[in-house]
Amino acid sequence: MLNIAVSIAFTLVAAAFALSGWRLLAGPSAPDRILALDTLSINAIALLALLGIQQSSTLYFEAALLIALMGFVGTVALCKFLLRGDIIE
Amino acid sequence: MNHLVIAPVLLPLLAGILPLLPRHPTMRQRRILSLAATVAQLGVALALAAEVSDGEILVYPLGHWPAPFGIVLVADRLAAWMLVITALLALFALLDAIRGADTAGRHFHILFQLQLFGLNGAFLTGDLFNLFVFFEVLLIASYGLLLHGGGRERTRAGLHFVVVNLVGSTLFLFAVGTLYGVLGTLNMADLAVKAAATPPENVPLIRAAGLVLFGVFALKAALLPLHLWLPTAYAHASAPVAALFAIMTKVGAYSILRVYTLIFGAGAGSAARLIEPWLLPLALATLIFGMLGAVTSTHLRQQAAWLVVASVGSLLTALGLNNAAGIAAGLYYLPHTTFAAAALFLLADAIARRRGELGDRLDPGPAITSPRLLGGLFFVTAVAVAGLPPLSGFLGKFLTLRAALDHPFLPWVMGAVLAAGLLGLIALARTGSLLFYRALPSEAGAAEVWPTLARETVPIIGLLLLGLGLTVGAGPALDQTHAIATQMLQPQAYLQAVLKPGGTP
Amino acid sequence: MSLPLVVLTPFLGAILAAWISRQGRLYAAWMAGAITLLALAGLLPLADAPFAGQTIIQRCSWIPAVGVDLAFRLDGLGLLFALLILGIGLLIMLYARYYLAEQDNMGRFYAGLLLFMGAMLGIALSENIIQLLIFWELTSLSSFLLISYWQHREDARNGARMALTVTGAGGLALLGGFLLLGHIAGSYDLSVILASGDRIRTHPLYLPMLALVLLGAFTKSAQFPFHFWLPNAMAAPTPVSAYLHSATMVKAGVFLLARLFPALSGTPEWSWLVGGAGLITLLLGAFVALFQHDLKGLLAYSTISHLGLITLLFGIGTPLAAVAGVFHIINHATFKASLFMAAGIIDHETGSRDMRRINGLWRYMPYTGALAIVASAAMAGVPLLNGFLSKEIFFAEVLGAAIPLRFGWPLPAAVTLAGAFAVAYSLRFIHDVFFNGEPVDLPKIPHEPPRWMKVPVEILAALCLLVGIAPALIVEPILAVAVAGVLQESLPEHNLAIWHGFSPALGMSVIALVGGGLIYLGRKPLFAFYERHVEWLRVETLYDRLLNGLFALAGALTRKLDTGSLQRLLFVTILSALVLGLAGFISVPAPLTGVRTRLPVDGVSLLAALGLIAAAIGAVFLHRQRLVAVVLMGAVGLVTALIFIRFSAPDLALTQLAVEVVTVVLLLLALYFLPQHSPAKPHPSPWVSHVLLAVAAGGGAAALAWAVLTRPYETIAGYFLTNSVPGGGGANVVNVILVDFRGYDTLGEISVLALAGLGIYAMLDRLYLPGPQRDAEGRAWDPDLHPALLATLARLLLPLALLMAIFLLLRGHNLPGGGFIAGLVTAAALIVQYLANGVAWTHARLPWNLHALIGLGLLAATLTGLASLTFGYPFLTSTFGHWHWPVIGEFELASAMVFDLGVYLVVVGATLLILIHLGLIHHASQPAAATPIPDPPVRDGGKRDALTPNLASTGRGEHGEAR
Amino acid sequence: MHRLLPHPLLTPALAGIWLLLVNSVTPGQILLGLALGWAIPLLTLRFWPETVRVYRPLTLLRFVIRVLYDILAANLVVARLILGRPERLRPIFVVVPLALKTDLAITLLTNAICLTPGTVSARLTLNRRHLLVHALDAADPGQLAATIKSRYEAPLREVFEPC
Amino acid sequence: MLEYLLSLLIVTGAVFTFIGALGLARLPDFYTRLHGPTKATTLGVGSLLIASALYFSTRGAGVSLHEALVALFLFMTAPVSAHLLAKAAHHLQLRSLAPLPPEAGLAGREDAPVDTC
Amino acid sequence: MEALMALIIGVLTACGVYLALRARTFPVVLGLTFLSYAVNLFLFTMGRLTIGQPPIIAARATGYADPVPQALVLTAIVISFAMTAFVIVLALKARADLGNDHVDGRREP
Ligand code: NA
Ligand code: NA
Repeated sequence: MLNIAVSIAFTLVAAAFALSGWRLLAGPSAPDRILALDTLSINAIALLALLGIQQSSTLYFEAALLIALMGFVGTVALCKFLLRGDIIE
Repeated sequence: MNHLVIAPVLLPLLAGILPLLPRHPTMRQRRILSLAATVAQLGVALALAAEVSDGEILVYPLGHWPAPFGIVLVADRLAAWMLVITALLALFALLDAIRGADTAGRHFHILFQLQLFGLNGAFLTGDLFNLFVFFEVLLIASYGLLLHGGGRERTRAGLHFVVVNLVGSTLFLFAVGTLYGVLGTLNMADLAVKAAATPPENVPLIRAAGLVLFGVFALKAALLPLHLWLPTAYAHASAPVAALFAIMTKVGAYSILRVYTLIFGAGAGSAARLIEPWLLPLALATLIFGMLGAVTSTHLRQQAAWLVVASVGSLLTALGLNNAAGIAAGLYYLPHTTFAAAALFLLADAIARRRGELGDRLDPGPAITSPRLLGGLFFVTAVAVAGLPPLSGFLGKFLTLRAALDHPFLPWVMGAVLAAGLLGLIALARTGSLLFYRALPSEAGAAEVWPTLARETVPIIGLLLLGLGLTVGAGPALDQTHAIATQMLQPQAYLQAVLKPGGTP
Repeated sequence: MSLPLVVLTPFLGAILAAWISRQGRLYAAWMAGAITLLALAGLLPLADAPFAGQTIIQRCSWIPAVGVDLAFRLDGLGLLFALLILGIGLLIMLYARYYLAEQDNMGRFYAGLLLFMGAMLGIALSENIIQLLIFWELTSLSSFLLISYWQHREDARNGARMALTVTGAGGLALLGGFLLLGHIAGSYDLSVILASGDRIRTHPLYLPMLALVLLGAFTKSAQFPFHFWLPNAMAAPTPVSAYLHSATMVKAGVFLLARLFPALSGTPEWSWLVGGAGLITLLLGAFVALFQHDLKGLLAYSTISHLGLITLLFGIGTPLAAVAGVFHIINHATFKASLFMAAGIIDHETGSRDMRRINGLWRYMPYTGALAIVASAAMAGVPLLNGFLSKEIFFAEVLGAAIPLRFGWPLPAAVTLAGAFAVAYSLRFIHDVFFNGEPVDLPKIPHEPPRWMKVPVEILAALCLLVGIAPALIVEPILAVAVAGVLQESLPEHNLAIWHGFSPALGMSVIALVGGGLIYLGRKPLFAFYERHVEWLRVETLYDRLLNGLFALAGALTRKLDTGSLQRLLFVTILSALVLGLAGFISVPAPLTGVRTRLPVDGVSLLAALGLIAAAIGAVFLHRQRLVAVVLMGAVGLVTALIFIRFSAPDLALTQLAVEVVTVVLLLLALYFLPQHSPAKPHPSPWVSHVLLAVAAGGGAAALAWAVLTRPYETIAGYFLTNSVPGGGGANVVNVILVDFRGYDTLGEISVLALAGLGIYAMLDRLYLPGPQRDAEGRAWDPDLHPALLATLARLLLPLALLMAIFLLLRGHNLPGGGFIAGLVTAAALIVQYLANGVAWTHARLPWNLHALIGLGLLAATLTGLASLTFGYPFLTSTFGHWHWPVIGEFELASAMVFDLGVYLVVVGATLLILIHLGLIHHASQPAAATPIPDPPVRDGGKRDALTPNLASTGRGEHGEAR
Repeated sequence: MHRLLPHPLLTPALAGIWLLLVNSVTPGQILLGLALGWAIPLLTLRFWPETVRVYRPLTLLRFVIRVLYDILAANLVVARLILGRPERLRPIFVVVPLALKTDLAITLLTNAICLTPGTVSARLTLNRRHLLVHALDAADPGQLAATIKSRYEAPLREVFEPC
Repeated sequence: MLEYLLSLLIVTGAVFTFIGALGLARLPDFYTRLHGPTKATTLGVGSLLIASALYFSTRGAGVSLHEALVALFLFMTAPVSAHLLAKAAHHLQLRSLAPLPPEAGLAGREDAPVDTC
Repeated sequence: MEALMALIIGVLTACGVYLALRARTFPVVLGLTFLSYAVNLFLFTMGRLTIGQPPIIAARATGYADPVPQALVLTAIVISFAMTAFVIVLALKARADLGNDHVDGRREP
């Protein structure tokens, strides 16, 4: 039961991955790509949560936390670049 | 457990750290610290050399973990020899630097000491991946030193130097990775043991890895055709840095000697004598091309750099003969060429500074101040670099050729070495005649204040005196290098010492 | 005095002379004379040994391992040469003291002269041939210094370089020859070599060895075709020419032939090579000498000719020929030295050396004239003079040799012709200079030179006469000893007498004398002929062509190889690695794929992999839009982290994530100052070959990975897994390896990071690089410097991130985490502060000095390692313990954690140091940080520009190449 | 007092978060968490000079719950929109005039707007007086602005700026 | 029972994650696409994390709530990211289906005095 | 899975090499970054591929991945990060000193 749910979830998240990846490559605008990257990292967090349940291992928690933090930093830096060019001024 | 083994690594490390701590020291304090640390390194190196002179191999298990699991430092004759040479070179390079070159940019002495940290670490380590790490240490320190002082040409040279070395490091990792993936270990002695017992289906992999690794070392050593990075880099470094860099190519040569006598040595079964078909021909080509570069150089520093390339050729020719006599000859030639090249770089700077905007360009220019002293020094340096009698360069040449007498390549070796000697003679005669004879009369004949002149020339004279010492003391020096060579060619003792049953803890 | 000291004396004297000349220019001359006398005094006491038929050998050990010792040898030959060197040297020094002008630097001259004298003595007195070679090369070097004495003259510089190049090349060949010779004979000692002649002559390496040795001898003794350097060396001061280029240095070559005579001679190769070269040189020199208008030029070619004569004698190889050879060495030294000095006097007094202008000097300087006549008569081989005697034996030996060599008459005819030409140019030297009408506009009115300047000439001229008249009395003893030294056996039957009755040799002499007179009489047509065909005899033009060719070739090759292009450099590097790897792989046949069981591919992994590949390739295709490339790189990094997670490497994943974001920030910081786009057609770059190389490299890497991944292996990993907890006190084996098992690696690694920070700090020091005022599309930047939301969130984020960092740091030893990751998390949190509030605001609030932070981190790590030394354990030995405190409960402390703390500090310090100073570039480059402008109207670029006119101008230049 | 506890709310919050991080509740961890919760704010004080005052904690709680509920509801709505026909969408921009002054309050407002699917705050004017909001699908701009002000802004004013 | 709840949460989370990405992929302009990921974040990852927390808390090894931390992080950061992205898009004047408010509408009110309380 | 990893490493290497051979500093930096990704993955895979067995000692662990390559990669990542940072800044310095971003400082044609 749980396994079925998990495998369904995996498929869905993988599909989400693919869609975001497509947007990443297709663009067209820079914000589009940045948004896609941001979404990718969120999907990655979902993936990790699923992996944790599937392997009943808590070792993926820090990774998820770090993706959340670093994904944010990256997005902010990229946006700031578009807005100001000089990202730390 | 002999803690002397770790000292050559810790001394420069601490000397590099201290100036960083709060309440920044003055430049004077930095210089004193740096100088003291370098002198101490020389002392330690000599002590270590004395310790291992009887053929004993000191093994230092870091973290008290036995080989092959932990990293071990191994001090044998070769390591000690390299340490002594490095310390001596560093001392004179530093003596030149503290005249003011060290104020041209930030953190000179930290970079300098950590460069020594990297060099000494590389010479002492018995672990292949650790060798990579210390390569990186000495490389990034050298990047900083190369760019020290800044300037257009220096930046461009630095960019090329850095990028090509990053690629080199990547290749190093590919090679080390493959070796681990096949042999499952990193300790060089253990690698040797495992390599000798490789099942046939894995032999191609370690041979490939071994040859890629050779490519990496060849890049560091500036062996043809991987020498192209050197001339610009060395020609544009500041004088003391270029002088110190005289040892950098030798690190590559050292690694080749170490790895291909130990891991891929005669005892390595189907992986044995891996680089024999490559090393000697390439070395001879490097020798000739380096000299041709020196002949066609338009600037003195550039010429010095090409002469370094040529000297790499000579050195690796000797090592490439792959017999005791050849290795001994190479190891005798190594300090000579290191000191001579360093002296030439320092001298080139001293001359360039006296020729106004003409700098070190090889065109007739105004007569320089104190021409007698500098001219005399140039003459001696040129004799040393060109390998003319009576200085050690000639002996190195003689020993190399002597070692080649029974080698099938004898005609090639003799032809190349003698032709290179002639080319060097032509190049340096031209340079000397241009710089000192074709000088146009100039009014700037102001006699220079003696103390400054002395402080400027003492490092050069010191380096030349080291060469003279190698000449006078050629007997003992050659005995020493011969002892090293025999130790290299019988790695059993090394393996025993490192992998002794029931290691430390 | 011992032989080494005799040789050493002049070298020390050189230093003394150079030094003393500061006190007064003449002191150098006296000092040099004194030194020479001292050496002579040291030598003479040893002289009776050779006369008693013994050879003195004195050696001190130098490089015993290769049989090279400092070994000196005094036998007849050595003694003769040593006496020539010192005796004539003494005369030259006396002469030069008057010859040199006021402005000439005496110290340098005499120092050079003494240097040369020492080197020459070394050659004469060496027992070890390697040592001999060293002195041999020293003569080349010192002659370079002496020829270029008048450095301001171009002919002096070029002559010196030419001499050095030719004789230096010969020296190198000689090195090769001596190596082979020593190899064949089994020793570098002359006594052994001279004793093992048969073994040498029959050895397979004999011919190459002989060729190399002869190359050395011929270049030094100016034998055809290497003779051309000698006339060019005449730019040297005349005393130098007299000493080096007539009496001593050029004799070193023939000395070598004499020295090795017993070991090498007596084979057809020897006769052909030595005799042939000698004969050609003899003829050529004699012929060309006649047509020289320069006094010294004539003497130079005559010297060449006489050297050829001596060489030919040794080539003939009979003992008696050797006698004649040695005898002629002595004679030539005497008359040629005196002739050179006479020429020098003439030059000195008339200010010219051109025989077309110098005429009828007899009226001005009859005494000098008389001396010159005697000397040149000796040169011509006129009876009652020494030259005649040696020539007689020479003619006789040629006649004797002609039969076994099956020459018949041509050989005697040739040497007679040479003799005739010798007579002719001797006649010219006298007639053309001292008679033949009036001088043609000479710079000054000539008169006799100062008294002491003539003394050396007188002495030598007297010797010519004495030897010529009473040879048995004057020269016989020393000649006998010398020849004994050459032959290493008792002297052959010979008889030095003026009159042997009517012999064919006498006939040849007469023919030569008469013929010479006739040639000189009919010289006019000969001169015309010579002028027309001068070129093909001038070998130096060929030499110049060779040298220029060499320079051209060297330049071409070097430029071809070293284009100074980074792309070329990388291409060669990667290609070499590929070639080496491939060569290694195919050298032994084995399948690419191994037998290890493989993992099945699952959908998610496949998808992620495809995503990564797509992103990577996309980055390549879109790399001209640099920001897009950065975003795609970020995606690649993210998937890489997922791969690490997938394959059980949580620590790697964490590190990868953190590093990748910081890298992105760095790239963006840099991108601000760089063009936003790569130009569509940067330079004509061979992109096809680049693609091929890239594909090959990728293929290689993939194949290697595949080959290893599919093979089973044994590893040391087990040890770490079992010892991690009991030995290292940590459950996270990777972390324990990093801080304990291989903590030394980590120490190096953080040093690299620290060095990167410091290096970058040094690099950015005083770097001025103003950033663009508008983006690539020319749009002004958004006026909102620090978005309010971001600023607020940043405040909240920092404490959270610090907490997280501490968490990762503390648990790293047992669970994923560790100092490096914690450090990057901290750095990231602070980066957010920079992003939100700017560098000035944040920097002002940063509590620590970053350099100190790096230093403390490194120190912490190092001291943790050092602590173990105090307990007698090696560097970096770790320790740990479990404590149980009330309330708090069980917890562990490991020294490795302190080490990890050091790592943490270095990471934070270095990362921030880099970022801050990157951020500060713009700050420093920009006088006033852009002040917030009121929100501009949206969708109206024109108005935006209108709002920012002051920035518009600076923007263009910055992006000149971006558009 | 203020110098020792610059952010009184932050200390317990951090302590709690610490327990979440270590994922266990032992006396030792609690003490450690409190210690960190006390030390970190002091360490980062200079980065967060302003003090936060919550006048009506209960209202804040109610606000949070309301937002969470809206998120839930809006998610379903937007899900339908995404799965449905894109050309049917009626995206609009609306300018919402702000009464809030403090950065924290404004931030919470914009966050609430962004978190609830279907609306994104696109821009805050430099003088913090107007917020440009983009809605995925809305019939009447005025009504949307009104909802935002009443549903989110008002409670936030009560919590942080009661005057 | 618990397993059903878990499965439900997991699938819901995955579904919303997917829908978010779908929105990103198929919605017509940047501003509309921007709305997609917000739900991927909120409900999608939210429910997945709740599921995870529930799962591990019921595994015996004590309550596991640290997933809440990830959620907290996301709920704090995601809106700011979205806001900045929108701001950037607005700055770059990306094509938008929604008509932007008239210039005067936004810029006109800029200079009004800021009344303090 | 092994094939997939080999493919990834190959592609990353190829992309890295190609970009590193460009004439502008920025793509070169990107290329070097890709190369470091590639070599890090390569080094990592030298411990072979293992799923769900992180090298963290635990009671109920069925087995462990080879920790050594992981440690090596960690070191390698840090070093390549330092090097990348350095070369990035060096590219800026080159831009400032040489006036353009060509790797040889050549001006535009
Ligand atoms: Na050299
Ligand atoms: Na330990």
